[in-house]
Order: sequence, then structure tokens, then C-alpha cells
Amino acid sequence: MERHVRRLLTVITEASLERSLVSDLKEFGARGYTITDARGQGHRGKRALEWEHSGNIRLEVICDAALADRLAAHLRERYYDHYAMILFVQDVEVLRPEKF
Amino acid sequence: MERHVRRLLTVITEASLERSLVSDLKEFGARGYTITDARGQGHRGKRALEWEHSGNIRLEVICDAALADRLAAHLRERYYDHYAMILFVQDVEVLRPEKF
Amino acid sequence: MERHVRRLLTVITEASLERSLVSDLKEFGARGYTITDARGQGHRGKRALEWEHSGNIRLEVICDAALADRLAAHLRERYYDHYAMILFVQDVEVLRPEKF
Amino acid sequence: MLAIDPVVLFFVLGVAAGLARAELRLPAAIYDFVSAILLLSIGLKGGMQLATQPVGNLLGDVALVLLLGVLLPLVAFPVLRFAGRLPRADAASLAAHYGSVSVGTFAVAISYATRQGIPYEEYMPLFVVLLEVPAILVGILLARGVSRTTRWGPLAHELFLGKSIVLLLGGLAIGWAAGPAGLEPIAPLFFDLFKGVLALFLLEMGLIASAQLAGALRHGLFLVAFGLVAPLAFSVVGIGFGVLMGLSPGGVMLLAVLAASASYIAAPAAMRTAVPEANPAISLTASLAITFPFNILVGIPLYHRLTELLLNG
Amino acid sequence: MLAIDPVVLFFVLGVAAGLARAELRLPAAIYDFVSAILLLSIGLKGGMQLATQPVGNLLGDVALVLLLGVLLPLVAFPVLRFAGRLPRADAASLAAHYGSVSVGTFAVAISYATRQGIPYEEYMPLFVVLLEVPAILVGILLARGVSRTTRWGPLAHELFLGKSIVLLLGGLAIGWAAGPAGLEPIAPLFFDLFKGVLALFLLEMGLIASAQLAGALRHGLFLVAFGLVAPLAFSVVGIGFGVLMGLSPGGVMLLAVLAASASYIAAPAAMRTAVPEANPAISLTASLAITFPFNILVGIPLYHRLTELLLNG
Amino acid sequence: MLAIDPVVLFFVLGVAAGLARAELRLPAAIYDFVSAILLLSIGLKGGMQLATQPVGNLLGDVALVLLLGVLLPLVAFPVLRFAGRLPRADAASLAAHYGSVSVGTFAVAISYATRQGIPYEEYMPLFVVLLEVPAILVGILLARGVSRTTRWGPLAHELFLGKSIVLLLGGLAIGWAAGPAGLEPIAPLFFDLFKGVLALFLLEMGLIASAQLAGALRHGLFLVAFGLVAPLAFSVVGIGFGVLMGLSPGGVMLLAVLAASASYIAAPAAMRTAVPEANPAISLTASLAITFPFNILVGIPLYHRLTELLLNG
Ligand SMILES: Nc1ncnc2c1ncn2[C@@H]1O[C@H](COP(=O)(O)O)[C@@H](O)[C@H]1O
Ligand SMILES: Nc1ncnc2c1ncn2[C@@H]1O[C@H](COP(=O)(O)O)[C@@H](O)[C@H]1O
Ligand SMILES: Nc1ncnc2c1ncn2[C@@H]1O[C@H](COP(=O)(O)O)[C@@H](O)[C@H]1O
Ligand code: NA
Ligand code: NA
Ligand code: NA
Repeated sequence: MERHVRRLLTVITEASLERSLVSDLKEFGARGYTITDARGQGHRGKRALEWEHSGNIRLEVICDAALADRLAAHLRERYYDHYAMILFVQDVEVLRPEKF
Repeated sequence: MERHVRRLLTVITEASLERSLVSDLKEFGARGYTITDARGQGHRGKRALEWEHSGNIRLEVICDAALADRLAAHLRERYYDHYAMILFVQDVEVLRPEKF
Repeated sequence: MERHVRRLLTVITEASLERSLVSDLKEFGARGYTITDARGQGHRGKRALEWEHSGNIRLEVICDAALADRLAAHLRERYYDHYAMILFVQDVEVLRPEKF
Repeated sequence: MLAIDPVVLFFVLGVAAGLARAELRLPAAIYDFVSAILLLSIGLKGGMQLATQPVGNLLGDVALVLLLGVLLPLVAFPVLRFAGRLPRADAASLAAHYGSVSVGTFAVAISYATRQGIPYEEYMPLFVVLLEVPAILVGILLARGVSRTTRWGPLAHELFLGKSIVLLLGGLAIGWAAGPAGLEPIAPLFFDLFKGVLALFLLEMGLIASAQLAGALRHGLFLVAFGLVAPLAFSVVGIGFGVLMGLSPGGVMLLAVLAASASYIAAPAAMRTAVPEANPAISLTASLAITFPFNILVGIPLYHRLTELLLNG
Repeated sequence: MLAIDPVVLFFVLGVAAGLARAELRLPAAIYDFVSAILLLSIGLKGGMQLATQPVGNLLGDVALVLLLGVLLPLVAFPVLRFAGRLPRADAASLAAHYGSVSVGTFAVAISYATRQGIPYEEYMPLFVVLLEVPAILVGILLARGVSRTTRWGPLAHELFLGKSIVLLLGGLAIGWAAGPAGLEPIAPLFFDLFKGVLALFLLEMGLIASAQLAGALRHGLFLVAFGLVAPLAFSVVGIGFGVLMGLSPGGVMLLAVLAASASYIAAPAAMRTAVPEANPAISLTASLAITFPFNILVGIPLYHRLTELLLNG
Repeated sequence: MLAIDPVVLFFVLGVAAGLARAELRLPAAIYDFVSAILLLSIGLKGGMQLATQPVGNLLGDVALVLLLGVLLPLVAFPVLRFAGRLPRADAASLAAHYGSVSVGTFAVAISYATRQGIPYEEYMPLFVVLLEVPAILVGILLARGVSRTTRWGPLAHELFLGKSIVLLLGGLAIGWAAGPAGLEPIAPLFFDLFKGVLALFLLEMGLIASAQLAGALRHGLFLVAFGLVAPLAFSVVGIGFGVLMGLSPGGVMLLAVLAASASYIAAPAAMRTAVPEANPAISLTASLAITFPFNILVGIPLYHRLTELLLNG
């Protein structure tokens, strides 16, 4: 089975940014994304999942290296200053490269 | 501390497949799995977590390379045509290789 | 954009350990963590999310290699004998190394 | 008196909020909670009355209702396949959805009957259970024939152990065993709150349906037309069966509603397992975004009129 | 009779459990459920009475209430900016929070009024809706002027399609359309359970507020002082407007409570979108951990007295 | 009248659905919601009556109940260790579970008493709180002696700040402070819905217990036997203490039920923290899959009879 390497970009950030991030993803041409609800702590304090938008989301996007770079740069510029957010990138192997 | 490399297979797919996937895993001899609820979007449209089986699951299996290959091939053959599903594989380091 | 490599330590374990793990993390000097609720199966049987502490958590910590090693060793020593727990480690690229 | 049942206004609110993309989410856990209470309530109410019923009298009705469940998808399939030119799997899946029933629609019809003071056979919830499965089985056979590759095990599981069957049947059994006096201590939750809980359920269904509405037109005008015409046609078949069974006018109307309603829980789950090549979005859009709103907004009063007309005409 | 309303004791229990870090979590889904029921209940109750009201009479009141919503943040801002030496964004954000309203506080005030047998204009929930948005708009303008870079689209969305507005307005509309007789079947859930549901809501709010309490002092004494003094001052303004509008004493008291209350749902969400550079912890701590407890424990009876004093004095 | 309490039928439904692996999941959030309401209801009811009670009269009872909580695990431990040949940690953990109590079982017993018209001391919920902790402490000491390595801090936290203690005690305190008149506005939720909510809780417990049942036999016949005999033996001890305390027959019966019941919430959590080497599956299987069903299906009426026999004999 042939494998193809793509990039997995994971973003952990405030739940209230979901709508905004999803529209960013579309604008940049990502072909899909996956979100799970999360809680956690970082430089901007503790974020629990107790009510309204008090929790985090954990957003994953698989895409090619170029798009991953562009997305990461955009997120850094647009959100890092004012929102709780971290992101990290990894290589992953996928079966159907045309999907990502 | 000695490290051992294993494969982490991540599958994101329709929640209604959970039972079926878990029984596949057992059949193929996986020693464990972890599932989180997720939502997302891909080629087969948006999948939210609003009711019944409208959401996704995110399934992780750590195993050796051979099993990861066999599982990936099986999933592709059995589910890709008719279900919303992506999968990707990574290397991970574990402490107790005998567990996986 | 410059990338920096850090370690991503993922721990999957019993939900009842959350408080204890979080205080371990602080003690060891981790700068943050992220938790999602999970279910799964391993050597210690099935863990669902049905009531009280019957489920798992999936804890992620991004940190430098030395801290990841120390944390992994600590978790192994303190919890492995009596609790359902697995952990694995990966390399990830981050944008702002000073955060982790 | 306001023409429309106020609980239906909650559905309208949900649809409006959904279409406006309002920040209104009711988590899946609440959906599960509210729908479980509704299913149990309906079951309990039916079971309570079943106890007073000589079983012999019901056997004929049971057979007729099962026949109705088999007939409806057999009528729908050729229309969908040939008039609608749908692929075999999709036509079969839609036929299964429309032959089966929607408990939510039934709940609104009960609310309507109570509001209008229309009496009906209180054991009707039994028919809901009976109507849920046969059409789905027929749909599967239509899609794949008596294929050897069909895995009937998981399928039977899906069919007979789905949430709605278990809670309706469970409620029926408990209601039957406990009787009206036995149920009194739990009446405040299951009976007094019924309409309020139904209102919350409809609010949630409105939000869910609105998310499907966007897709409705994408699947073509034929689907929209089918989603509006099929319930009308089926309601007449339902009225016919109701008359054959000798039901009261209220009972006839409720059977018409059941025939007219389309499944959006049991059928999607079962067809996904048994006929995965059918596009689930087509059936769900039709039943949830077209037929469900049509039935609760327009259909129920219409079937009421129709029943009156046909019974007295 | 116990001086304190028992529902408030649930808040105290929640705070105590939270501070003791007890193993007591009510999942977010429950919060969503309970708060949705409260919002709908309040809306329905208000709407039911609105039907009996000649609209013309209300227009003046509507204008005055909107004015109140604009005025309050304009008063708060300079105090915060100059006396409190807060950065512009934070001062504007706090002003928006305190100019807007808390439906939870309003619910406790209604419970208080019922308990004390104080009559009031039943359409007051309309004022809750009217007071929610204007102060937030003013706060945004205070923070950024009429900047070109403000994305008003998403913002309008956040403002007018937030959960509380949609459910309150939806409830008002349904209540208005259905009237008292129409709502009867859903009264057991939305009216009879109101205080019990409010108790659960306050238990949850206690847990949530206690988590914020830790941060309260970290932000300095000025913030604590503001969180206690602002509601007092604003309640007097509210009383003034109530008198101007010719409300009954009960209505005046409720308007005082609304003026004194600070938003912890709509305002945080909107300010996060429109003024991200404002530190959200400051506003939330003040409104949730200082002002909310103060209002429901001490403020409401106090504003009641104050109203009596000023009306009879 | 049906011999069995209808609420218990919901438990049977849950077990049946679980064993059949039906598609019936009630999310954890619903479990949390329903159990919180039950705990508060029980606490409020008890507290309401506590107000009418001279405290002095209760002190002796309190001491005896605490003694009962210490005694039961001390009786169970040697049996488990020597007759059952269980490892020390497991024997101690089981002893803790069976010495402590199950609020769910108590709720069913209250429902039973109401149904049968049996009066009892309404402040019994106080005893539930008192019985929860001592046995767990004894169990920990049995497992590890007065070891220096035990971290008592987190443990005390687990013990005294668990969900059930906090909500029961909180309810007791609020009920005591508010009194019957004060609680009236929240009675529709906490008192009128009690049995309906209990039915939902038991449905959920049935699903949960059924998942444990599979493991019951795997742990050997001794465990099953212990899970059936221990409650019987303990119920007699409970009756003895009830008589010593001079309780009414209804009160004696409820104390017997408490003694016979085994903890499946507080004890598992505490033992996991304090005695991690004990296999949690053993204790949970016994208490949840064997003793809980036995008690609510057979035990409660049995202890009722036993009480009558021993009191009149
Ligand atoms: N070192 C870390 N490891 C894992 N997750 C982190 C880490 N730092 C921050 N996070 C997550 O990212 C969110 C935002 O981080 P921050 O902007 O630092 O507050 C936190 O709420 C955590 O969920
Ligand atoms: N590029 C992607 N990155 C991350 N998740 C994806 C991506 N594409 C699809 N997914 C996830 O996989 C699910 C199934 O994908 P699909 O089969 O393309 O509809 C979606 O609902 C998403 O949750
Ligand atoms: N091979 C595996 N792959 C993925 N997750 C696993 C695996 N083994 C165990 N787990 C997860 O780790 C938890 C604890 O594992 P264990 O200690 O083996 O019972 C399980 O409940 C699973 O959620
Ligand atoms: Na039908
Ligand atoms: Na205000
Ligand atoms: Na006991």
C-alpha cells in the first residue's frame, strides 16, 4: 500500500473562535477539518468546559506542507496576540493524497 | 529509559461505525484502542454532534507496523466507498512495547 | 517561518486521575496541558464514559525532551502498576518555543 | 383559540434560529434526554390502556398494521425508481424511510388530538412500534434482494434494538404491568410535563431540520415534491386501513398521521448498516427537512379534515 | 419566613462547594438545558402579558429603556478609564458588561417579587431583551471609535443572535401568540418548575462564580470596589427611569435590578469578537464573581428598600 | 396493586436493554443531572424535618449510626480475607463498599415506603450522610494500617467532598433553613418529580449494572454469594441498631436497607485513591451488579418483612 506524507496541523484554542477558524480554513482552501472539545491550561490561564464558551477546541487539519505553513502564519498573525492559542505541526502518512 | 517505536493509526469516521470498527479491531488482534467524539467536515459534508449518529468519532490504535498496515488496508476496502472516513498513520515512541 | 522541535507526550488514563496528574504536571514544571474525554479498551478492560469516573482522559503536554523524559518516568513509576494508563511520545514542530 | 398548537411554534422558533445561524445549540445529551422522556411517556400511556384491552380483539388490528407497513414502501419504491429515476439503493432507502414512522410526528398529533378534545384508541403507541420495522425490512429487500452477503445479525440488532423500539416497548410493558394507579407517582414527570418536553424536543428538531434544509433543493425538485405528496397519499391509505380496522375517528386520524410520517431515526440507522451505498443525505433531507415540517405544520390538521370528510362523506 | 429566598441558598451551596473544590461538576450540557428553560420561561411569561397590552402605550417605555442602555456604559466608562486607570479597551469592555444585563439576576428578582407578593408589569422581560444590546454597542464604539476595521457582520450576528436574545424573544413571541390559555399545557414545565430550575441554575452559577473568585483580588481592589458600587449607583438610575416610565413599584424595583446587573453571557461573547485586546478575565471576574453574588445576596432586597424609600420619600 | 414498585421496572428495562446490547445510551451528563436532583431531593426532604427535631434527641442516634458504619466493615473484612481468601487490599476494599451505603437503594426504599404508606423518621437522610464515610475510613485502615505513606489530604478531600455528601448535606442544610413553607416553590421539581426522576435514574443504573454483570461470574462464585448474603446479614444488624435507637418500624426498615446496601460511588472513588492496589472491578461488580439489583428487586420487601417479624416476634 503506497503511503503519502502530508502535514497534520493541530490548533488548540478558545471555543468561541470555532466559527471564525472554520471560515478561515475554507478561505485558505483546506479540504476538511476535525474538531474535538477540550479543556486545558496555558499562559492565559485555565480553560474548563463548564459553561458557554469557557472551554477549548482542538482542531486538526491535514493538508500539504505549503498550506500548513500558510495557515500557521495566518493564525499566528491574526489570533496569537489576543487569544489563548497554541499550534503544532507533524508529518503523517495518508492513503489517499488527493483528499487532503 | 528505553523507547520503542510503534505505529499510531488514527481513524476519523461516522459515529455509527463504532461498534463495527471495534469488532474489526478485535478480529485483527489489536490490543487496545481509544475513542473521542469529534465533529468535522470533509468530502462527504459536515458532520456535527447534534443528535443520534450525526457526529464523528476519532479512533486511535497503537500497534506494530504490520498490524497498522493490515488494519488500514481493511478499513480502506471495507468502508471507504460508502462512509465518511479518513485515516492517517504516525510513528510514536512507547515505554512498554509488550502492551501494543 | 522558523520551526522548533518539541516533544508531545500523550497520556491516556482513568478520568479519576485528572486532578492528580495536573498537580504532577505543575510540580514538574510543565507550562501547559490539554485534556479531552475519551473511552477505550486496553489490558485493564473496557472504559466507557457512562457515569462517574468510568471513562478515560486523553492528556497532552508539549514540552522539551528532558521534561518529557522525566514526566514519562514519573508516570510509569507512580501509576503504571495500579492504573489503566498508556503513554506515547512524538516530535512536533511549534512556532513559539518559549511557550513550552 | 390560536389555530396552531403552541408546541409547534417551538419548532418554528428552532427552524428560524437555525436558518439565522443563531448561537443556539442544544447539546446532543439534551436531545437524548428529551427524546427518551417522550418515548417512555408515549409508551407508558399506551401500555396503561392496553391492560384494559382483550388481547383477542387486537390481533386482527396488529396484522393489518403490519400489512400497512409492508405495503407503503412497496408503493413508494416504483414511483421513486421510475418516476424519480433514483438509483435502486436510494429509491429503496427512501421507500423504507417513508414506510416507517416518526414518533416525533406522532407526539405532535397526540398533542393536537388532546388540544382539540378528540378521543382515540389509547393503545395506538403499539401501532407505532409495529409500523417502525416492516418497511425497513422491505426497503432492504428492495435494495439487495435476498442477498447472501447481507449480514442479518447486526441488522436485526439495529432494527429491533434501536432506541425508539426499546423505549416505546419498555414503556408499553411497564405501563401495562403497572396500570393507571401504579403509574400515578411517576405521572408528574411522564404525563404532566409531556407537552413541555415535546416543546423542547420540537425546538431541537427545528434546529436540526434547519441544518438539513440547505441540502433540500440541492437534491432536486423531485425530492421536494415527493416529500410533500407522499405523506398526502399515504395518509389516505392510512385512513383506509383505519376504517378497515374499525377505529374511532380519532384513531383513524392518528393512523393517517403515522402512515404519512417518515422515519428519521430508525430507518437512517438501519439503512446505513444494510444498504451503505444509499446516499444517507437524500433520505434524511426528505424526511427531516421536508416531510416532518410539512406534517406538523400543515399535515396533521389536514389529515384531520380528510378523515372527517372521508368518514362522513 | 426565612429572610433569604431559598433558591439563593443553592447559589451559596454552589459557591461553597466550588471553593472547597468539591467533586461536584454539572456538565455544560446541563447548564445549557437549565438556562434554556429559564430563558424560555421568562420569555413566555412576558409574552403572555404582552398580548393584553396596547402597543402604543409601550413605545415610550421602549425608547426610555433603550436610552437607559446607552446611558449606563457612558457613565461607567470615564470612571473606569480615569479613576480606575484601566486601558481603554478594558474600560470599554467593563462598561459594556455593566450597561448590559444579567438574565440570571432578573430571574432571582422575579422569584423575590413572587415570594414577597410584589406585583409588577408582567411584560418586563421585554425590557431585558431591550437592555441587552445597546450597552454592548456603546462599549464597542468606546473601544474603537467608528473604526473601519471593525467587522460588523460577525458582530451583529453575535449581538442579535446570541442564545439569550433568541430564547427570550422566541419565548415572548410564542407567549404573545398563544396567550395564557394556549400556554396552559406547557405550564407544568415552564411555569411550575420555574423556581426549581432556577435553584439548579444558581447551584451551577455558584460553582462557576467560585472558579472566578480566585482571580477577583488579583485584579486589584479597584475592580472589587467597582463591582460593588456600580450596581448600587446604577440601581438608582434604574429607579429614576422606572419612575419616569410610570411603572408600578414592583416594576421600578425590577428595572433597578436590571440596571444594577452586569452581563456575563452576551457581553463577554460580543466583546471577545469586537474588542479582542480587552482582557476577558477582568470583565468576567467583576460581573460574575463580584456583582452577580452581590446582587442576588444583598442587592435585590436592597434595591427593593431603596425603591420604597425613593417612591415614598 | 402490582407487587413490585413500577420504578423498579425501569431498572429491569435498563438491565434487559443493556444485556441485549440495545442502542440505548443515556449520556453521562444525564446521569449527572438525574442523580444530582435525586440527592438534593432526598437532602431537602430530610432537612425540612430536621428543623422540627430537638437536636439533643438526635445525638445518641448519630453516635449509634456512626458505630454501625464502623462495625459493618470490621465484620465483613475477616470473612472476605479468610473465607474468601481475597488479597488484603481487595478484602478491605469490599469491606469498605459494603459498610458504606448506596443512596440509590435508599431512594428506592423511600419510594417503597411511600407506596406502602409506611411512615418513617423523615430525617433519615441524615443517617445516609453519616453512614457514607466511616466504613471507607475503616477499609483504608484495614488495607494499609496507619501507614505513613497514606496521603490523607487528597483522601479527606475525596471522602468529605464527594458529590453525594455535598449534595445531600447541602440539601439537608437548605431544607433545614427554609422549612416546609420555604421549600414550597421548589417542591414541583424536587418533590413532585421525585419518583419520575428516580425511574430515569434506575433505567440508567440498569444499563450501567448490566455492563458489570458480565464480569460478575468471572470473579468467582464466592463473590456472587457474598453479594447476596452480606446484605441479608447486614440488614439484621441494621434492624438491631434501629431497635436500639428506638426508631419507628418504618425507620428500622430503612436503617436495615442502608446497612444492607453497598456503595458504588463514594467508596470506589475513595478506594481508588487510597488503596490503588485493590482491583476496582471486584468491588464494583459485587456492589453494582449483584447487591444493588438484589436489594431493589428482592431485598427491600424482604427487609420489610424481616423488620415486621423481628419487631413483633
Ligand atoms: N505546553 C502545552 N501542552 C499542551 N497544551 C497546551 C500547552 N500550553 C497550552 N496548551 C493548550 O493551549 C491552550 C491555550 O494556551 P495559552 O495560549 O498558552 O493559554 C491552553 O488552554 C491549553 O489547552
Ligand atoms: N483534511 C482533513 N483534515 C482533518 N480532518 C478531515 C479532513 N478531511 C476529512 N476529515 C475528517 O474526516 C471526516 C470524514 O471525511 P470525509 O470522508 O472526507 O467526509 C470528516 O467529517 C472530518 O472530520
Ligand atoms: N493499543 C492501544 N491503542 C490505543 N489506545 C490504547 C491501547 N491500549 C490501551 N489504550 C488506551 O489506554 C487505556 C488504558 O490502557 P490499559 O492500561 O491497557 O487498560 C485504555 O482504556 C485505552 O483507552
Ligand atoms: Na410512514
Ligand atoms: Na446593567
Ligand atoms: Na452498607
